[in-house]
Amino acid sequence: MAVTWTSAGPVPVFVATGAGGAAVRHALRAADEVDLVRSPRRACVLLVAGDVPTGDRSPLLQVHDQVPRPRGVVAVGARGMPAELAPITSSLGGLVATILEVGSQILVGEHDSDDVLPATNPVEWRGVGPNGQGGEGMMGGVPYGRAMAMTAEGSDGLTLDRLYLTLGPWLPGLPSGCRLEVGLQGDVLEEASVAYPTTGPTLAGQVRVASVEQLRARTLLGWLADLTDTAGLPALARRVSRLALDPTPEGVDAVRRRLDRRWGLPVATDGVGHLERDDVTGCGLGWLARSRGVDEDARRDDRAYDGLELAAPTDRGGDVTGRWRTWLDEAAEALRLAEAAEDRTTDRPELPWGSAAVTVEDRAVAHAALATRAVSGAELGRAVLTLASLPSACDADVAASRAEVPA
Amino acid sequence: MTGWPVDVAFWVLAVGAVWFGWRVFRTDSMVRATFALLVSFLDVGAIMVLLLAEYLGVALFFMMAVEMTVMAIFMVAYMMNPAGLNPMQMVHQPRVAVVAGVLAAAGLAAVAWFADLPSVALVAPQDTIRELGLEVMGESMILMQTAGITLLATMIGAVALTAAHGRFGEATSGSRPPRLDPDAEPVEQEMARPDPHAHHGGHG
Amino acid sequence: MTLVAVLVVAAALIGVGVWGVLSQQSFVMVMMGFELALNGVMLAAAGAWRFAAGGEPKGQVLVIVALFVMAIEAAIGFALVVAVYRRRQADTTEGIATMER
Amino acid sequence: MTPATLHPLLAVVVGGLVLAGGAVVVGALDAVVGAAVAGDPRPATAGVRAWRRVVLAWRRPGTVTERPDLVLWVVAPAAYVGVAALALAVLPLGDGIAIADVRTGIVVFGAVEVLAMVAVFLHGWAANSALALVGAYRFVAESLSFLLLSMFVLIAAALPAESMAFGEIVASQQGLWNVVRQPLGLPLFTVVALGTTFWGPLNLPDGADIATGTSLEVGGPAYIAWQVARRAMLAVYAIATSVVFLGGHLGPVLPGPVWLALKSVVVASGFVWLGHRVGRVPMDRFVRVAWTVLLPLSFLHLAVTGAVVLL
Repeated sequence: MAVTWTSAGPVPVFVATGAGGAAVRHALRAADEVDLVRSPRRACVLLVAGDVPTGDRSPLLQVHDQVPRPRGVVAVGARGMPAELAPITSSLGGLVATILEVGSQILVGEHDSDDVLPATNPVEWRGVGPNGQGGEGMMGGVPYGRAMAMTAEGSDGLTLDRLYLTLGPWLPGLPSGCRLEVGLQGDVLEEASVAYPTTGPTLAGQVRVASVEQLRARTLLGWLADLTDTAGLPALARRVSRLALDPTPEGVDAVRRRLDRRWGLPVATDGVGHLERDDVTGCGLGWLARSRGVDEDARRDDRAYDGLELAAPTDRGGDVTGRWRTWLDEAAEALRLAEAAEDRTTDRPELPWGSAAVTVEDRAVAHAALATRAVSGAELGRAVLTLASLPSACDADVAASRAEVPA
Repeated sequence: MTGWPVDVAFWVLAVGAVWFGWRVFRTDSMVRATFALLVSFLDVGAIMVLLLAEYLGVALFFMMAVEMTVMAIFMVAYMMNPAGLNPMQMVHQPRVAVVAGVLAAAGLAAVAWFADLPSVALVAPQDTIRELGLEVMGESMILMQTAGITLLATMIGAVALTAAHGRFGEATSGSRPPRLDPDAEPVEQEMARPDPHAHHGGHG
Repeated sequence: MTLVAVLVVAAALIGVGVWGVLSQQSFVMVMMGFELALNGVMLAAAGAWRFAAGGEPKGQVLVIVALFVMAIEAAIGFALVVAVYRRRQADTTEGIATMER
Repeated sequence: MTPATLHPLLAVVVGGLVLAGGAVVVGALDAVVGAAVAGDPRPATAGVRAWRRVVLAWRRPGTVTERPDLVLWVVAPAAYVGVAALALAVLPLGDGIAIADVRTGIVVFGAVEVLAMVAVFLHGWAANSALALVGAYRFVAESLSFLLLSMFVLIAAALPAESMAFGEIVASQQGLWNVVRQPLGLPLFTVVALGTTFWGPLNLPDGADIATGTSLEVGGPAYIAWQVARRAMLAVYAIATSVVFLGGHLGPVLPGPVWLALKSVVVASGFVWLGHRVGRVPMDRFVRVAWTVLLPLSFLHLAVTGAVVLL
């Protein structure tokens, strides 16, 4: 009985998406047999997809130990997995079947993954100070990894507790690999600092225009799916994820009709995370500049695009709504271009996340600077939504396109 | 309402009210303290329902639940150690306080016990709420209006007290931060003034 | 359930409240003591209304007045806490002899 | 209609059945409507999947954080269900059928909303976790902003009935339902319903942006309990909306409880549909709109209703 029940799922999965693992997230979100959960506490399986940067391995181990036992670890296309974890590896095609199998074994207690971090505190709950709390005087500091609040001047003129936290790199809702360091007073970010991964996928050499444009549509729709989910619309996010895996012009129109209505997604995103035109120009993030009507587009000078009639960018306003409207515009246009491009090729493509001429490091620095500006002083929810509207190349499904590119 | 179930309920609620009232001052967690006080209020509200002052009892429920939640937030905001994870003593003159408390309770209870209290049974138990409404909207109208004005004055006073800027400049101008040692003189320097324009870059 | 029983319970609540007010250092905890005492006052008033006044509506109005007092005490109390905290970064009663700066 | 009260034992059975059944119906509606909105390939099986999700999560272990306030953590979902049951008790479920149709019905209902705020705050506080506490703060701010709306809307409904009892409020709609007579009431009460159950656009304390906030550290049976409690509360609000605005058990031919059930399912479907179509309102925007737009609207609503009753 138990096995028949469990073997059909849905299995709760916490997805830790590294660079280039976005397609896995969308495939699982669209699948009936799997539930994407936003807290490792409710997961059964920890799924690692994409590349795990060196600095993100130790947080990944913490996430692993937060999944209640018995638990399982599955990896898809993951490079740089911490040596402590022994994942079951799977291909994207057989992933759902693997998860169902692991999930049912876990539920009958036949599969488990041991704790990898020491279960005991290195020191018991005592430290510096008259009451053993560590930090300064009565409060503050990070004794033994536990953040303690310390009073600090707030924007309302009261000197109340400020708690220093790092959100990410595995927090669902933040772009892949993105870290948000905050000094929180209540739910206001009195201090904020955003960091994006300085490594990431890129396309090099001669590539087909149609591939690049397909990649653009998939990437932008994938970003929209994640944003929709974070904005509290999980059902619509499933629809958008399904579309991101297999984009069609009709699908883009259908999604636009459902999301872009007065009482739809704009309720969550209007007026959130405003960016000025100066902020977004010259950062190497072409789509972001175009969302403010700045024509920063390598395709303009690319002879491969001659005669394809690129539309002029429209200023969609600097808030999150403007950004996802730009994604929908560009995804629709990309599908048209992919259709019209036939077998043209280019060696200096305008990638979905920005010009290939800008290095990953430079883009990460500029990206982090403007994201930090956009979230400083904001309410936490607005900050997270703002970052969800500023994803990076790591949230793109490059692996799939690379396969299509002729050598 | 009469009969033994009412008596049992009364005593359970009465013991609960006093016990939770006592727990307020005996717990390290400020949130537990606040909500212990709330439970004490809920018990008294339920006793009022037993006393057939239903409206008052239920009104006490929601009024106190709001007030105690706000109080809990204040506790978390202003106390150094709101969860009580590092137990600390925040009391003074404990003996005097205990003696005063016991004397107050004993004195009042003695009055209740020995005084010759009048006994007039409830005239119209089914009309207690209607009568209250007519009273409030009739003879006691002037009282309610006075209370309304007083509450308005309270609101204005509260805003004036809490405002960061007043007619005479910053609320904190000239104030000196305290030393951790309670007996020491305050530090002879002005507190850093909050910059109201700092950290507002990203507001949408 | 008699008038004496209700009044004894009310007296106990007032006693605990007085103890709290006198012994606590934290401003908000002192307010809690006041509220607990007022809780006893309201209970006594409700008991007297029920058993000694024959349900005279003015007895219920007395309880409402106690509720008003509590609301005003809370509002002004919280405002004072904010004002004191703004100036001293502490919410204890120690060392507050004056509201001057 | 006289205020009616069921036998205590029967009341417990009826109350439990309505709460549990309501939670199941809301859960199924949520899954099916969600599948339809998502365009899932097999929307018909969504209800079954939702049920299986509950069973599987129930078999997972509970979780515990470092130094949580365990007592309050356990009390919170229990208190939330408890106040939902209290709200259900004062609602008439048929002509002369109510668990306790007390004279102070709308005041009890107001108390329920406030105590629900306490329960959600405790749920976030007790976990000893930063984002859970942010969720708790959020709910207090959100709740304080919509609580007054609820009181004004319910008082307006009580005016034509000349009673605070829900039974009389239903009886007063014999000729004309309140949804027509008091057009602002239903939309305002919908805000209260979605707020108290932190559903859809008003799911601020358990929002996806703070990794499900007060529920962040909760897993296994405790999480199921919390979600069932929310759904039971939404079911109670659907019943309350039917009672206050759609004439409750009034209706021809069919027996009263059936009418009430039908109306409540329609209302619950509406709530659930809104949850899947409207994005989550930013915290500060909701507070601003609640105090500057909705609260004056509810004043107006009450004043107009009062004037109409007097005329």
